[in-house]
Amino acid sequence: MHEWALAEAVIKTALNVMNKEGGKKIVELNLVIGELQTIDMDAFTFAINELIKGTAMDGAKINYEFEKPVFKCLNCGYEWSIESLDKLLNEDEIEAIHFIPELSHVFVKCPKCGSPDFEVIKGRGVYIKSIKIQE
Amino acid sequence: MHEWALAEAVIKTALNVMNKEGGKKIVELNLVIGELQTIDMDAFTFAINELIKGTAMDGAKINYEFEKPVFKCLNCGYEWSIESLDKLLNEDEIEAIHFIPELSHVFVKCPKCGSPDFEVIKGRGVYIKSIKIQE
Amino acid sequence: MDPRLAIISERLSRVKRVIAVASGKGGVGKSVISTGLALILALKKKYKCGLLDLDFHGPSCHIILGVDKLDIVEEKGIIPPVINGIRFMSIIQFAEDKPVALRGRDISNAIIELLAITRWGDLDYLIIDMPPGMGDEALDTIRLMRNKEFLVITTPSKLSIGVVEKLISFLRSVNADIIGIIENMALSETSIVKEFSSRIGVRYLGKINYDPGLERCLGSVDCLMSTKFIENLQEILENI
Amino acid sequence: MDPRLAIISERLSRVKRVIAVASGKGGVGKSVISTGLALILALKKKYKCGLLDLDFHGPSCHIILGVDKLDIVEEKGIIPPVINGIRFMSIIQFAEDKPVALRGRDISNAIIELLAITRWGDLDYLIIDMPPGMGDEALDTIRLMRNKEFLVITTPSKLSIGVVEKLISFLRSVNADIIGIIENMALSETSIVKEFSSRIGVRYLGKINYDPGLERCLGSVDCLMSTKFIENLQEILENI
Ligand SMILES: Nc1ncnc2c1ncn2[C@@H]1O[C@H](COP(=O)(O)OP(=O)(O)O)[C@@H](O)[C@H]1O
Ligand SMILES: Nc1ncnc2c1ncn2[C@@H]1O[C@H](COP(=O)(O)OP(=O)(O)O)[C@@H](O)[C@H]1O
Ligand SMILES: [Mg+2]
Ligand SMILES: [Mg+2]
Ligand SMILES: [Mg+2]
Ligand SMILES: [Mg+2]
Ligand code: NI
Ligand code: NI
Ligand SMILES: [Zn+2]
Ligand SMILES: [Zn+2]
Repeated sequence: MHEWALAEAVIKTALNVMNKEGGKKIVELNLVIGELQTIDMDAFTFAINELIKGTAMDGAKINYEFEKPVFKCLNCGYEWSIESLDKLLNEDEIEAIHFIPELSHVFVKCPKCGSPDFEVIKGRGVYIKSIKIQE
Repeated sequence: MHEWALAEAVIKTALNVMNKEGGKKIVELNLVIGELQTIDMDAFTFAINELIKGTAMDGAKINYEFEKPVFKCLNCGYEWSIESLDKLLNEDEIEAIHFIPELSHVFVKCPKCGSPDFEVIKGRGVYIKSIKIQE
Repeated sequence: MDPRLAIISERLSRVKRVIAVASGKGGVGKSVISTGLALILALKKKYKCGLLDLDFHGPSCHIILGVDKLDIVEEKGIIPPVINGIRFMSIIQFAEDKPVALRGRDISNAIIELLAITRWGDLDYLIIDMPPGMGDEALDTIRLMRNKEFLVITTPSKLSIGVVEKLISFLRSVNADIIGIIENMALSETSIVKEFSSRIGVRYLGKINYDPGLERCLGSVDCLMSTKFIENLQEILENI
Repeated sequence: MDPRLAIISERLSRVKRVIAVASGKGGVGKSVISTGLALILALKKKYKCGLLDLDFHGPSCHIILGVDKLDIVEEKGIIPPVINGIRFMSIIQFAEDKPVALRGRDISNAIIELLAITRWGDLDYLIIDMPPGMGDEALDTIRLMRNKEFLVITTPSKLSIGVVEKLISFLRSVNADIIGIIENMALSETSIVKEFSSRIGVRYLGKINYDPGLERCLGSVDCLMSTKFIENLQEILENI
């Protein structure tokens, strides 16, 4: 359940943005969930829903968009995506990446040249795509 | 005159691309010149024109687009641009950056918070924007 | 928008002092000193103390503490496991003994993630074992942590002092607090570090002699606590 | 499209051997050994030798060589200045004594730029003094240089061996050539590095003793060439 910590981060950031822009209420929040981090969505949405209670985000529409991880090898230039981590990695490896997505460099290799020197160009983790604020 | 070395790099890269795509001739080359590197354009265009003689780029139209350097501070988020390095830096500093643009981190500071921890988001140095190849 | 940056200050809000043990130079004793400091503060002075090993390429604190595996405890985030009274976080908790070859961008991202999800709770001290260099780890420590202070380590060698002078000049340029300089691994009598400190105007905190008995105590805290090394370090601690 | 990557292999095309002196661990003697190697190869063996200090945060080779300013010679690129018979490149040529605090992304960019514009010419050896870690410098050396071989340095300490084991496991995972391991700064008799080398199956190249006379010779090449340190290193060189 470190999903709670990620949810806290999202909500704190959204409320900061609202305050900075002088808004009163957040009506919509669009989140992108990068699947490299294999977030437990039950735990995450539970946390989000608990944490917004009584805040200026209470009642906001929250949309989740999922993104498959896409990698680009810096050694050979190859670009690839992973449909499902389960087939490639064991449980401990997936858990390590769950906490620190950069540890994918320890466990994932470029399928073409074997290098761990790649960029995660999409689907790393959670980020906020946009926020709709009521003045 | 290390501009010659940069021109060689540009031409070798363009010819590589042409060969990879199975082309016969390069008819147009669009270059972006980031002004942080204060390239001596006389020396650079002289080198380009000398180096293309007798190659599959001979006679190509070469367009130069200039880009002012734009920085974004990672410490405070401020974004700024520099119109002319001359007013900000001395000759030695400009020369260091001429060779290694990353040395801007040694000599330039965020005008808002004083941090050297910024990104050069535009105008670093030379890159190839596009190439027109004849089959 | 990165949601992680905003939460970091909250995660560190109940940490009274953040001390980054740094040098610029490698192999000067940052890891033994930061681990030793955390042990003295926790075991002898009974402070609430955390230790964060930020050297992802060359993590060492766990070897000094004699730990080779750390369990992950999750409770609305990650709760640092308590090792010899110290709340300890290291990349080995996640990567175990595997090599972690990361570019700076990934190191920075991993640090941000770690700081965003770790619940240190109430701490009197958080000691950070810094890697050598003035790269992403140093820049992110400066950028992301409010109350940080730098404790600078050097040996009496020209090569170390050359690099440390650069680190100090950099830390000053970003207005970072510098507690002072510790001289480590003094093998012969020289005053080169003392003179250097007074020339650049940073407090000289004291000297730790080269201790031939340190090596065999690495990995055993009881043994470590009885070394001359810890004795020297504890004397210096009175100045910090 | 970055025009610099394609030219790098051409710039190194007349370099016979590229030897990266690496460790993962800091302070084990990478800089004194790489500089010493370059000096022996150039002055004693009369080879054409280059030395590239890739430790931008903690450049040291110039201090060992006793150089504090390097002129920039341009001729269709940058021609490395010749210092004691060695073609020498270091970030201090451009930054002088100022601190160069760079994130990994910028280090990588600076390395690419340097390799793209430097005309090494004909060389028998290019020795690279690597920084500690397994970051952008190591990854770019692997990615950008064709014929590189790694020469790995460790001290007999558990802390150094722990990090070096990770480096070697990483180098193997990317199929990099490893020449072997040099043990440095042996103060007492132990066979820990020899045993480590045979356990992981890397050649043990030999041992350099801790030389109390080295420090005062840093900065003077004549003095340096007469040290026990150089004597030990030269014996090892016969194995490389
Ligand atoms: N005072 C000392 N006496 C003896 N050995 C020391 C002392 N300080 C450090 N060392 C040894 O020096 C080496 C480098 O120390 P370490 O803490 O790993 O440095 P860093 O973290 O700066 O790279 C290690 O082998 C360590 O055991
Ligand atoms: N064989 C040796 N005898 C004595 N001192 C040494 C020896 N090897 C290295 N040193 C000293 O150890 C310190 C670290 O060496 P250095 O070459 O800077 O290591 P690195 O480049 O790995 O950080 C320096 O002060 C250097 O003078
Ligand atoms: Mg990545
Ligand atoms: Mg930059
Ligand atoms: Mg260390
Ligand atoms: Mg070095
Ligand atoms: Ni979790
Ligand atoms: Ni030039
Ligand atoms: Zn690849
Ligand atoms: Zn700023």
